Amino acid sequence: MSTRMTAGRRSWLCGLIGLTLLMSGCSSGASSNSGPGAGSGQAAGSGSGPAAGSGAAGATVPSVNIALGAHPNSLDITKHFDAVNMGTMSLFTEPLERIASDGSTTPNLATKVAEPNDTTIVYTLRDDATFSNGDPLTPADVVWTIQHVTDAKAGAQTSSLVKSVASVKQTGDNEVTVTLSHPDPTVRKNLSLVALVQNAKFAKAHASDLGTPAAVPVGTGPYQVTKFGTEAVTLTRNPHYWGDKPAPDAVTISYLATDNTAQLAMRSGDIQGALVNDATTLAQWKAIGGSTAYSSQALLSQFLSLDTTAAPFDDPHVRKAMAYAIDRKGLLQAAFGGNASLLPSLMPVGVIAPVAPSEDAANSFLDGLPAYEFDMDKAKAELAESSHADGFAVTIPYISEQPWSKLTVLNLQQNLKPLGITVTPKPLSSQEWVAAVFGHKTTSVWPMAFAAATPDPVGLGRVVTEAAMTAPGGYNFAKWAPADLQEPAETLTSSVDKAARWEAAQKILTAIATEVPYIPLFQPQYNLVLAKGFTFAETPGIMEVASGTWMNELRAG
Amino acid sequence: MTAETALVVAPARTPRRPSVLIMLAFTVLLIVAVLAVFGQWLAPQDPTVQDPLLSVTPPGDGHLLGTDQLGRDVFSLIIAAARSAIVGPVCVALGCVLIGGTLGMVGAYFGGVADVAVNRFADLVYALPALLIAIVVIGVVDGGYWLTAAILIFLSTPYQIRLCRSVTMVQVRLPYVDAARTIGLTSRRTLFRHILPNILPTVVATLLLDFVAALIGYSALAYLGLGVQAGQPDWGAMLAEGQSFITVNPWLSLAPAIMLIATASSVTLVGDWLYDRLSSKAVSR
Amino acid sequence: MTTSGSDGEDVLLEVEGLTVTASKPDRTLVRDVGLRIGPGRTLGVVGESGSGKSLTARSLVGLLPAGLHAIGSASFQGISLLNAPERTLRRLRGDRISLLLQDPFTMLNPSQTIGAHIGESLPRDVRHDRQRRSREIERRLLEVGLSSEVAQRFPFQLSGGMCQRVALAAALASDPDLLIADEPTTALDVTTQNDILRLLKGLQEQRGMALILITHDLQVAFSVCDRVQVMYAGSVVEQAPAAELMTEPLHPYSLGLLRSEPPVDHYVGQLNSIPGNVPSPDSVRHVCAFAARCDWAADRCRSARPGLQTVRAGRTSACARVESIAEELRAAVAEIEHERSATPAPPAGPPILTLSEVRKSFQSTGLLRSSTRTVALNGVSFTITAGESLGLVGETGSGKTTIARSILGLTTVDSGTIEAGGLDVTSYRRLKSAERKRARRFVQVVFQDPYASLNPSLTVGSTLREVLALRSSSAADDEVAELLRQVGLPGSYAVRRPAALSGGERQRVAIARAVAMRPELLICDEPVAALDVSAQAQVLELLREIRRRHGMAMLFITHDLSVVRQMADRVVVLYRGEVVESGDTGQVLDRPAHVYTRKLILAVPGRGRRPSLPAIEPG
Amino acid sequence: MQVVVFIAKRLVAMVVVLLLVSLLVFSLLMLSPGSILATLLGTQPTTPELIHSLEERYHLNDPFFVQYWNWLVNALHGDFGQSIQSGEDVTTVVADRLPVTLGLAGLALLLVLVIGIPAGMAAGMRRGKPFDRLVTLLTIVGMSAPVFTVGILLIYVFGVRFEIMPVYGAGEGFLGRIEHLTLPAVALATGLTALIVRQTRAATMTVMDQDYITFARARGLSRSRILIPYALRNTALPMVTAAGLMLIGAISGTVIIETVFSLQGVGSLMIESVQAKDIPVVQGLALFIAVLVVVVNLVVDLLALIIDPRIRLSVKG
Repeated sequence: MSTRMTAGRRSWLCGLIGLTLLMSGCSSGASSNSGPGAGSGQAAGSGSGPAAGSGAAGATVPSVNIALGAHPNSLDITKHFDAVNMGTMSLFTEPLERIASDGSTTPNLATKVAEPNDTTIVYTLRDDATFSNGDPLTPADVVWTIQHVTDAKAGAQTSSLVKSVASVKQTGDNEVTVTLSHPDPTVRKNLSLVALVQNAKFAKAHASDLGTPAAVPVGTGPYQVTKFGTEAVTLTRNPHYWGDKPAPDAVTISYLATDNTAQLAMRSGDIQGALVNDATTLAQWKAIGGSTAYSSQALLSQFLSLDTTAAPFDDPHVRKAMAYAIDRKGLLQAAFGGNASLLPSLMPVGVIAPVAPSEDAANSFLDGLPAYEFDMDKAKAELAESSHADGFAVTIPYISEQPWSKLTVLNLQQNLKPLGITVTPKPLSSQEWVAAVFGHKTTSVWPMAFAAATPDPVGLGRVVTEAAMTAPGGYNFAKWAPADLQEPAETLTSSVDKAARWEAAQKILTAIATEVPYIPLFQPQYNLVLAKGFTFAETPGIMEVASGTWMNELRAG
Repeated sequence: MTAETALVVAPARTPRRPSVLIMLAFTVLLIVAVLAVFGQWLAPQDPTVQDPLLSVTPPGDGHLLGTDQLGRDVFSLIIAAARSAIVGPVCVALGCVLIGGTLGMVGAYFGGVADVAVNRFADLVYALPALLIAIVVIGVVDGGYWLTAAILIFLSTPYQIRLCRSVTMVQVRLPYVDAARTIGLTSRRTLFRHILPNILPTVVATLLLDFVAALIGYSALAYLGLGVQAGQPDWGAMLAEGQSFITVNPWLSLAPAIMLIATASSVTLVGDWLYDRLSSKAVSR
Repeated sequence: MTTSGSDGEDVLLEVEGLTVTASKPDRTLVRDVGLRIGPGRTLGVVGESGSGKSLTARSLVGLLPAGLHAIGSASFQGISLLNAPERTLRRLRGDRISLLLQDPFTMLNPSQTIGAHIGESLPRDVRHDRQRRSREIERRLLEVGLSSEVAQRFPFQLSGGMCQRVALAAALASDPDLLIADEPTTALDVTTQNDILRLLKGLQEQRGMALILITHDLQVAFSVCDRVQVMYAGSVVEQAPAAELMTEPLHPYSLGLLRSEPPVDHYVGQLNSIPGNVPSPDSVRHVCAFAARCDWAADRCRSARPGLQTVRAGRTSACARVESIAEELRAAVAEIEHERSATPAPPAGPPILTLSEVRKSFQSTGLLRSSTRTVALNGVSFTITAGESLGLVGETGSGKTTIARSILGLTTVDSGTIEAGGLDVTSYRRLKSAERKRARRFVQVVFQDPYASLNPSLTVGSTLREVLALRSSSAADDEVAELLRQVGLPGSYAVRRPAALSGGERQRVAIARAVAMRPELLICDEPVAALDVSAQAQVLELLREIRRRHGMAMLFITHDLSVVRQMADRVVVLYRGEVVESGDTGQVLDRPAHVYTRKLILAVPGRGRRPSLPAIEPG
Repeated sequence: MQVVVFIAKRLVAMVVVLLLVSLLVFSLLMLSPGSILATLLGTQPTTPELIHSLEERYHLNDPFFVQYWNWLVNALHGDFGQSIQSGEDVTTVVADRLPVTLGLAGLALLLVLVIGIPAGMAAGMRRGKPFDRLVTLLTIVGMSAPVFTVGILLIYVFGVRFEIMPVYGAGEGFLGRIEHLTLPAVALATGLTALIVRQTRAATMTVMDQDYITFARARGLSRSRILIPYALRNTALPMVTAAGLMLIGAISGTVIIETVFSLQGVGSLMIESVQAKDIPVVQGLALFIAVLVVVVNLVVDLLALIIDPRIRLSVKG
């Protein structure tokens, strides 16, 4: 069912962060080299530029109201695991370590993290952290939290990310030891993402309704929740907070479903900041007097996958004809108002650059790949060469909450009509879309969007190796697994040799570009807008947004 | 919302000669009808031609009402969408009147278990927020344009049944029906030759009101993203799309809103007028 | 205060040149009507439907339906009534002039108690004192013959007669000087009608109140009023003291009305009637309205509209030839009395219809209550022999119509048997289709309401052709014309729709439809009850003729004893679903055995042409 | 007392309706594509273990009727379950959203009554006059205009063009709420007002044509006497019936209006929950709406008892 109700921001972010985690999930077993920061921040807008300096500034801000797309169903991460919720939860609960946008980690509630062997992680906790209810942080709280997020039996949505965790024990006054069932180079990062430490005593007392307005988890974060309503979450300072105080005394996260209403709210001064959902509206946001927009490339790929095992897309000419028939430049304007980039290959450059000799080398490689610029003559020619020269009929689904997919399908429908190809657009809600992806019930043409949490092309390996029909949660939507790519794929997922991995990545991307099982489309950016009188000390990256630390960068001025 | 309430409360007085207003309503209907049939040839530009680089522009050169998100001409889309606005509701209205009319007449004439069953069904549907049911059902079964028509017929037929049943009931009690029975006419002949012509005026008037109800239902569903295929020009869907761009090109949402209101009001006006005329004719024997 | 008229008599209300017009479309409904009544006097306004009598009454109290306007002058105790401001009228209404309407059931507010109806009309000081108020309500109820408990009841809990009494009490609550009663008894059963008329007359005399009684029934007017004025097609045609009009009408239309009433006390060989139909006021703007139907019409009648002229003191007439035909008119009235014919001998033959121990009850389910059963027929038995005409008499709810519908198979009785033409037709459903066809041909029916018994969407021709086609496969147009001719209509009527026909004409078509089947038994269910007096006689005479020609048997259902006298060989009297008396018409009507029959006969207005009302013991 | 019997009967019928509705919704949701699992899993990759535990926990593998029965038994104990999405009690979820919807509905109803009934009566009494013709035309437009078109026009005029009214959210505090809900309420009330005006006008016209009004006027009763115990009292019955039907119809309108104005009410909750296959919430809402409908009908019948002595007295026998 597709309705306007949830059209909007929530699912964009849902897709973003969900699939970010998805990619980090599939990078298990691979070495995680931190690459250069994904998307270096860039500020743009009509307001004054970002103020210099980092850390907490002296001046506090009485209260800010930030608009997000939709309200969280639950403030318990195991019940609702997505960007909206993460952003909100991170304001009052904290992880053991923080990850930056470049993949590096910094200590937080844990002052020291040691990995004595491949299957053991030892966290040493800070001794000055206090929960908002006054209880001091104890190892028991951390143990409970890790058990909570890894508890698959209880249906924790986070559990699959940290399934390698075998046991958690308190091993000292300030020490917690996590034992893994097998070596897993991603689990530490994943834990730092999902293990938002809660007060165990409170949580145990509210086992059944934890996360509801009646039992909002108690954390050690800079804020505490004073009201969890259907339209907003209100937070005030945690008086016991151990770290540097963020600028705002109070934060309200309002959930405004459409950019329109959010814009009107900012115009009237009701909100001071917003995460832009629909990039086409960025110009309107900027037009709000005194506002500043902050944009950053996301590590997100949006593309179409074509089922290479069934007619008509088992014919490479048909696939190429499809690729030629999409007016990607035009759609970039229509779907994003120009506030996004074309995706040169299946992965954005930020994802493959870490294994390349240099970012320039990566770029020049991508430039050399066969491109499929919008050209109906070529499309016609390709189709004429195929076994379906007279055309065919196909139903292409789109995700109703994601305009780019709808507009792409409509564009294909229009452009392919003269070639005798009848396209029937079929709306899917993102819920249906996700269900179909995980249930492996995708159709022959399928809109996809996924992103990498860590800048590493490890996901490419799975894209070409997974037997699509048998692996739930796999990514080989095109059902395309050429024999000669199996070895490079193996190299990509298991080797530590950067050069070999670069070669493998090139091989796979070249094959994808030639065979076109996937048609790369767009790489979006995320956009934060601050109202007049507010700036960021430093443009927050995607991880800062997800972890809520961006609040630390907020300045009045 | 429903044909019946509208009819029951319709003023049955003072036969009006077509006023300026009625002529205006007829004109609007004529225009919409012409657009529905010949729209694709009348549109100044091909409504399907996309120019994504010209995404959402206000009225300006070459685009009387600006463009939509894919750079299509809004004016031409409005014209092309007349078909979607008319065809489905016409089918719903016809289906409703045919099915509901037959069931209502037969129920009123024969009575019995079938009548009671149909009536209970009508009771149930009366007690339901019809549009809400349509939203749930169409959303859940992933219905297209024609399935939507079927569901709307299903949900609005009870009103038609009730109406036809009550007007037939009035006729059945009249001695001319008894007379037809006493001379030994078959039930079918009595129903269709004697009763039908006498309730036909009401039925025709309800047809128009059913159309309005269906138009409103269809467009509401389309506004919610249901029932109309993506890419098919449709006023309700355009309005929904345009709402996000109301500050950039208000016409993207205002134009379909105005068309919907004008069309629905005109049909209601004509239906009202027709009902007045027909019923006052019936009164002045 | 009263004013004196030109002749020195006290005048309470004087109306001159009253004309009522409708805008959209422009029509005149009442033209140039004059009227005068003195305090404590009674005036009857008599006319058929469309004569404008009710509109005249309504215009006097300023309650014309929307879209109608009155001009002319009407002076009530010196106050001009027409176009007076609503405030003036409201003060007059109730206090000085009151209006009583026809239908007792619709006249009262359904959601208000009887007491409230009377209470709200009482004078202000009484109204606001609870004790005086309830005492007064009790007194008023008593005055109209109702007990004080009635005050707590709602209108729907009362019978029609009781409602009319309540309405009367309410109308008189502020003790008006003039009461206008618009057909106050038409909707009532004949016995009740008599009671109400006596009450009305009694109250009028007691209070010394003036009364304008509007009615279509001359005998009703004679029984209550001092003076009567006759209206026709929107105009007054004659004014006279009641006693004089009865014996010496000075207008051919008045005579026509008198002659059209079938007498209750003897059989008449040839029923008199006025030929033709009532014209619309606008179509006779420049001629004598009655000229087209008048035996005495001359050229001068068709060249100008004659005005009302005084013939002699207290007598006016709108007949242009009144001087020359007055003698003839008087002679014609005298003739009515002597027009006695011997009752035709009833034919003797085998029974063709037998009802034995027929019972039927109806179940009514209210919104909330459990169902209640009403017994309509409680063991009714009678027979009709071939060629015989049987009158079925009874008041509302006596079960007459249920009997007709049972015989016709339109309803099925609970028990007992009905045998018609040798077939057991107790249940039509159980008949084989050939038998059912035979039964349908055996018995046909003419219904009461001429407006609804013909399908408005079919032409007269197609209605008749349909029947002919059922009887024989080849129905020709000339057969339709022949049928129409038989019922006295021109063949050209075949292409008309019922809407273009008058009530009497429609009833003729309905008769033609029934006759077309050549039934052996014709059921006439109150065939003339909804018709004007002049058309009544035409239709009755037509039915007699049809019966003579085809020799069919008749079941004649009516509440009107004079109709029974003229139409039936034998009479069956029904009372609450039971046969209380039956026998030859003459015997039953002249020497009634059952108390109910007696009561029916005594209640006939103008019975025996005695001007005063008979005293009847209630019960 | 027969009134008690009547209400008892109605309550029994109500239970039957509620059972039917819940069964219908339950089966509809079970039949629909997508799955509860997908909602439970969020956007995360699955493991067979996780799926198994979820299936176990939510009894997803039980036969249909067992699932329905479990739900029903719990519901009878007042436990409508927890939202699959949030884990909150369904009653709490609904209760959270209710104030906005009730505020919207209440404000709209107020507008309908305050404007609709007087306008309808006035028009009915001035039949054919310019005022009546104007009202008639307005009602035709009002009842023909789909609720969301009215909403969008209001948003454009008041929110975008002149920027004088808030057009999003439900507002804080009493005054804020009224300010925020005014436009949505006007949009919702437009069609309903048109209908009630038409009903009132027709009922008034019918009543004003009755003999008892003529008779009352003929007795010189005062204007107010004729207006209230005569005209209003007797038009009340058809109007109450119509108002009942309209209230039910208004539920659909609320859903759309909450969407148009991005209000977090019960209507938008319904849509969200249907989408997420949050069966306990949808079931709870469906029942809530069904109860509302049945209660409205019951109230209409009871009002009819009060208004119309014919019905009332036949109850007493």
